[in-house]
Amino acid sequence: MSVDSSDGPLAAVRRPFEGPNTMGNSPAFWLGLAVAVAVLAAMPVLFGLYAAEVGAVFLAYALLGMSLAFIWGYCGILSFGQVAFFGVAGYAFGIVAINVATLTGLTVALIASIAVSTVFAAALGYFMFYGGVRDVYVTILTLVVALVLYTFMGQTAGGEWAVGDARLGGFNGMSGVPDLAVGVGSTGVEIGLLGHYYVTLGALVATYLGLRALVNSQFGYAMVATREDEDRTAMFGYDTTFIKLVVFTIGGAIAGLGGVLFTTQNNYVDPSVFGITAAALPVVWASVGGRTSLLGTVGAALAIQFVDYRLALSGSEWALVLIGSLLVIVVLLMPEGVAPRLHEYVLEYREDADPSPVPREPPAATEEVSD
Amino acid sequence: MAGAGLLNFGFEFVEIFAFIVLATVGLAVIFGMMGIINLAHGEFILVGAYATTFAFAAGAPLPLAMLTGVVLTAVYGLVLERLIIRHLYGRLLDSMVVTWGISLVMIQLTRIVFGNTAPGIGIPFGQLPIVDGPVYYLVLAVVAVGVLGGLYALFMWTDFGIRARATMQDEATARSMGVDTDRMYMSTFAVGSGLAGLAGALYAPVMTITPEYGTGFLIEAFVAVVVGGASVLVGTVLASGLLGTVNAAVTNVAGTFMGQVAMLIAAIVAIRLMPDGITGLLADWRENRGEGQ
Amino acid sequence: MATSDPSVKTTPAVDETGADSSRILQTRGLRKEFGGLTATDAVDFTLEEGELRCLIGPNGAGKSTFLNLLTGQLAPTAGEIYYDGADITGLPSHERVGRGISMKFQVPSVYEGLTVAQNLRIPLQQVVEPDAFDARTREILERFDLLEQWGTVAGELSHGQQQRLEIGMAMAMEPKLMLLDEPVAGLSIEETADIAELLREIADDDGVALIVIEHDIDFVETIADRVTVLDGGSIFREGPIEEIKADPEVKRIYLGEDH
Amino acid sequence: MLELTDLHTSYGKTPILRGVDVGVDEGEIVGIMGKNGVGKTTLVKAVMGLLEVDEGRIRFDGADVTDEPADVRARRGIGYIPQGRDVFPELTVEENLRMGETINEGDDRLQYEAVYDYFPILEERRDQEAGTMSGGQRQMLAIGRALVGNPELLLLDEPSEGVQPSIVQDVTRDLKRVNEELGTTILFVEQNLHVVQHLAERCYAIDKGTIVDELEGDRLESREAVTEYLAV
Amino acid sequence: MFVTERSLTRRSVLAAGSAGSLAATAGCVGEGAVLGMGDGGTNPTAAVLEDRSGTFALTGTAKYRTTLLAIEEINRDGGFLGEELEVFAPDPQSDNMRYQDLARHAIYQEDADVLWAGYSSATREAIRPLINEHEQLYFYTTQYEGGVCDKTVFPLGATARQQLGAVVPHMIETYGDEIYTVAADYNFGQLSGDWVKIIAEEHGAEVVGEEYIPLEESQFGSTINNIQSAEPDFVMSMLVGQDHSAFYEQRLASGLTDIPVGTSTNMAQEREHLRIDPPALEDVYAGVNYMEELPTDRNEVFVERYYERWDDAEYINQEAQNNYFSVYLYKEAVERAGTFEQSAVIEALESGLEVEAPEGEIRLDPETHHVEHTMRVAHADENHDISFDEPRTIEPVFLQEAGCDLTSEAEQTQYEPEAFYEEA
Repeated sequence: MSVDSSDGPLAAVRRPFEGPNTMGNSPAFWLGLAVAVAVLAAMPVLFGLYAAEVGAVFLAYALLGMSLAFIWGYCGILSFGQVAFFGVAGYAFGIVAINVATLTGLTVALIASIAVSTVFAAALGYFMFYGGVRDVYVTILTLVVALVLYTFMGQTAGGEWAVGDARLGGFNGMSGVPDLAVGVGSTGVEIGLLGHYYVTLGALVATYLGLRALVNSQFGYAMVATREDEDRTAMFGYDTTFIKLVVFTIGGAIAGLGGVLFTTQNNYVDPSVFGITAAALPVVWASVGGRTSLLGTVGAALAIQFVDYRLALSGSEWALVLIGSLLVIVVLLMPEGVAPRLHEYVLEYREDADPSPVPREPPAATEEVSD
Repeated sequence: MAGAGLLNFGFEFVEIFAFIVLATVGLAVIFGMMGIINLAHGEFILVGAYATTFAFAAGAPLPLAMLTGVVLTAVYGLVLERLIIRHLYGRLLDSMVVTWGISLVMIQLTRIVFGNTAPGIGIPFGQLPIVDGPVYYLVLAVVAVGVLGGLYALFMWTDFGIRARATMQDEATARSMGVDTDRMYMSTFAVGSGLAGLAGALYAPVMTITPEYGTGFLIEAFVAVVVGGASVLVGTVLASGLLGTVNAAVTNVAGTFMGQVAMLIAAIVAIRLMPDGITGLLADWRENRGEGQ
Repeated sequence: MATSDPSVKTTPAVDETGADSSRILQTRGLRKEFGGLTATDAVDFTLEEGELRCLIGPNGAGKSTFLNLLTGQLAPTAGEIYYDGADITGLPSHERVGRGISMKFQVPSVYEGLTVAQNLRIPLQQVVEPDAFDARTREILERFDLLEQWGTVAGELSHGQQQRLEIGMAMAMEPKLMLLDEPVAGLSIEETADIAELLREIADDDGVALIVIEHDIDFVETIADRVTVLDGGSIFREGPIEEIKADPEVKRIYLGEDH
Repeated sequence: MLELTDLHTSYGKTPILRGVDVGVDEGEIVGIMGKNGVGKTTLVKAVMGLLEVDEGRIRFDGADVTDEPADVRARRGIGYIPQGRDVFPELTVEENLRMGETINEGDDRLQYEAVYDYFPILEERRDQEAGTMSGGQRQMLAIGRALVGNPELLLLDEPSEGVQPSIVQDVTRDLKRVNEELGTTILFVEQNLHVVQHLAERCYAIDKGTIVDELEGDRLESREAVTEYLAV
Repeated sequence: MFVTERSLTRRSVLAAGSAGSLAATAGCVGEGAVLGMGDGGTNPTAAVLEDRSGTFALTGTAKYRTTLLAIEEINRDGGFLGEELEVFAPDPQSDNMRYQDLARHAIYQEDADVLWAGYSSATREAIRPLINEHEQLYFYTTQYEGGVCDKTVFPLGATARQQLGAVVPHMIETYGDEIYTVAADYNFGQLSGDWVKIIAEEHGAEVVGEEYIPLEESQFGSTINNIQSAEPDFVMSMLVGQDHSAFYEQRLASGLTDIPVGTSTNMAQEREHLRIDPPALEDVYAGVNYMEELPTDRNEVFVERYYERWDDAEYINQEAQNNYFSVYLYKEAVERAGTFEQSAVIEALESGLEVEAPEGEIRLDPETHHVEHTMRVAHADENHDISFDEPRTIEPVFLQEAGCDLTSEAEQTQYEPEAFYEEA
């Protein structure tokens, strides 16, 4: 909103990232976010390479979750097949990278794989939205697309299913996917274990800030308006079908980015990324964390995967029971998710703390903390 | 040879059609009548299968064992509806998320309680001449048609059916006509659950029963419900017919795998061409013909 | 002018070019059928720039259908719509809006989940630069007496406030033609008077042409330049309010008098 | 028979009814007239139990029914005819009528065939889907459907809405006949002058969520007195 | 479920502590590198990643249990080099992503000296990049398609060549030379199908029909029709998993039991002959290196000890036996090496070790890291009673022919038959 000089020069920097479409627009919030990022950045230093390796996988999941929160929470499109873009990008990277494992080749692979997932999302989005597919039918259609990929990739074991040197590998998956690298010719960097963690963290933070800026931009308002009431928004001169297509495509690109980072971390990708369990995970994160909160979904993705991981380490057979119950309880008690609920508490607390509130007075930007 | 080939195709179609119909009806009733997408549908089927197989192992004759499966699943559905599902009416997407959670819990609890396998039931009735398939498949097909007929009778001819349809069309008015709509939802959900249990019971002899048994039904069921659209019976029949034909035809020519892929792709195309399902298309068509208001 | 004798059923002479510059809106032979039912039939309608026209008629006379045809939410079965000198019959809704047609729905349909300021931002960013958002928002909210509610979630506003917000949102598009469907339904007497004054202002000061569907004849009397009576999907009468009120036929079909 | 005291309801935070007091005696035909959006439909829905009441009580046949759900009130003998075209569109005419049986499972219910006596057109169309009939026919169906339960009190929400004037007259006549022959008490809300003047024995005027007047006899017959409260 | 007292001790306390504090950050602080994650040093650790839930729990549970049994036995009898081997044994839930996480944890946090992990080839391939990167000693014990030639991996299960090499010739000899292959539609099944063709060719027989079935398919109507119209002398079944076991019930119901079935996958792994009512598996012949029913004294002792330790156990499958003997193989190697240091242990394993397994004498082939198994053909009669023919030793010849020699060259490849046999 308006540049309010009271926060000094930092306010101008913050400005593009703030607005009523995101929770957390106060200095306190940004400070908290900076601390959280710093803590994440310190993980490998504190806990060694292990934390970097495991953490990078979780962060790649978080990107996947964020892509869904973006399209579902901000534009009302629930894609149950977000993993399709995640997996397709992973496979695409593998195919290009295995064939040309040079610095240039790997750079091309990175770009190509994200391009493939983007184009795939755009094509699917065009197919759906311009065909009048809406609501729950979008959800099921995207799920079916993921399942088709699952079924199809599962039987590509034979040698005839190869692109150049890259074997698709059927259920055994595609192994030998090289690490990430960026460069041209002989100049560039190969990104090692530790580097990969920071690249993933950087990608996550950059995507988050990028999406924040986007949802607080004019386009962001158009998205939110489309989510709230598509017909009405068309009456204000917006081409809502196109808006949905763009949002869906961006979501596919982000999921694809997550998929590349995931695949290069594991040096491996297999059809289970398209399976129904994998497909449900982003929906779970967004539901629990709060789909209208990008950070809430990221937090939920990290927390749920971490708890799940700890439960698996403990060898407990109750892990899935716990996760499932958690999901049921959260959705029943907090339909909007954890982060928006916390946000409300924070607002209430602040109002209580300030006995003479001038409630949300124009036009000074609302000060609130959350996430 | 052509005759035998045609016969084989026919038999295969019957088999797949029956499977899709039985896998779908329970889900279709719950989705079509109540607007709940039940991702735990497969696990309702699982309840039916486990109840059947354990009742059978305990010495009950097969028909009685199957009946046990149906009844227990209906009761189970009733309990779940009261505890959880009733909070989700009008929250379509939430209902998907919550029922997926339920499905996770049920699969794992089944595993913890019953282990990874359950006792098997042999396929009854022996084999058919000429096409050499089990007679039981024809029985399944007959039951599938019977279920459709029964549902038709239930919803079209009985007071319960009229009230259920009225509730679905206009809850407030139905309530003002003295219908206890809460109870309608409850019993409709129980009927849907019972039908899921029936699928589980009927396929208990054919498919190996494991905690993941239900997932084997899920995809066909979903795809058929969505392709079929909101009208439960017509939608189920048409979608099962369409998908069954595609699957059987392609399987016959290019193998099981291609059959499955072809069916899923047919579903994608169908949803794209008919965003409100087959019955949505029918309704439009009828309206265009000037029968609508 | 459309007609000189308002007591006679009018079929305005159709301009051959279809584009008289003083006419903001003109329809020719507009018809809409649903299934077998004709909701709007052969409507020839003209509206001058800056005119405030009220549309009255019994329930089912085709008023809402007519409005929906104008906004593009419905496609006509036959006939043309000219707006500001151009044929817009085939244009999709959002493009008509872009040309300056703005609509307020019958049921207040603000974005209930968004704040008042956010609500306004959605139309505003279609027409003004980001720098001007705050100033324009403040201006509109002041005019519609909603400044206090700047940060209030629209779903929490009173009925009357929602109506005002919605008219404000329509005005934010800087329209040349505004269509309103029952803007005072359910409002208190004071609120109704406020809206009446606002609409007059919009017509007189902003030069926006308005078409208002309204049942409340008192309200119609306060605001309308002219009145069009629809019945059975066609234009039944057109003229100044006094003449319409005095017309025995209008009394018969609309006042529900004995016959 | 029916007594509403100080009834308040709201939509979200917006008050709709702001203290309504209405009484109806057995066998009476009472109208409530008012313009669009003054709370008429809300009032009927509140009596039927389809809306929550913020404040005030509803008594029917001596019992306080304020907190009872609609289906229980229906079985107590309140019949409801929703606004305009609210029949079950995908049920046939006969199925719609049979829905009436659920209201009243006792012996005193009407056989749905008896309704055909009042509305012969319905018999002709018994197997047609209700959604495909004209507004007037649907209005008759809605009335017939409520009659099957043989209610003590019939609530009507704007029976004239979306109906041709000639049909409005028919409906008015039929309702009077029902009242006379079956002894059904009738409470209706309306903004149509004809219905108000020809059907009601007594009429309340409602505006801005409160009862502002009560008309009977001469005043009810006077056009001026009545139009004061109506939209036109 | 905490698996043993031993594994319960330290780790479960840690796990409980950190799972309690759900916050992601708080959880990690318990066991960091800088913050003194004190796992290195003390006792040697084995990581046992076997499924106790999910699709592969049916076989994984027994694999897990026999591994524990062997380790406990050795620990009791003086240990590995005099030390007790600790066990890290979470449940990977048949989920490949989870396997990757857990393998990482085993390597980094548990400093695992040796790893047993996974049932399916897909699982093995999912963790092999990690194994290779960290040069982790890894025992993969499932019977599999064969061809893995990898310096730190020891695929000890019988290969398709070994299992099919036992059963296919036997079937051709007994029933005739027309074969119909039905196999699971994924890597293992497709390669096994290739092997059937190769072995058939070697024995002058012919594959008259082939069909690959998606893993989740449980309807075999069209397959059975096709078999019936092809009229083969016998069927070779490489069906896998519980959905596929419905094939046998449908085989019975369709009257296909008059055509015998040879298999490399059924009975010995998922005990179809016990799970499915007779006579659905009548005249099914399995090429196996082990089945619980094996009537040898050595095996009977093993079976008895197993059920004593796990009184609710259901069956010892072939792979579970492989896990069991491989623990003893590991002990031998550690003792020969005199250290737990992995490269030294691998070197010791490559010195031509032999151990007494329940199936009989087995020898580890140094060049290929595979095992010379004692193979048998197991036959199920109409009551599903099992009988065995004469045992024979089959070497892992394929990799030898392919030129895999890990003692001289540290490869990380998987060879496939199609590169070497034109029949494939």
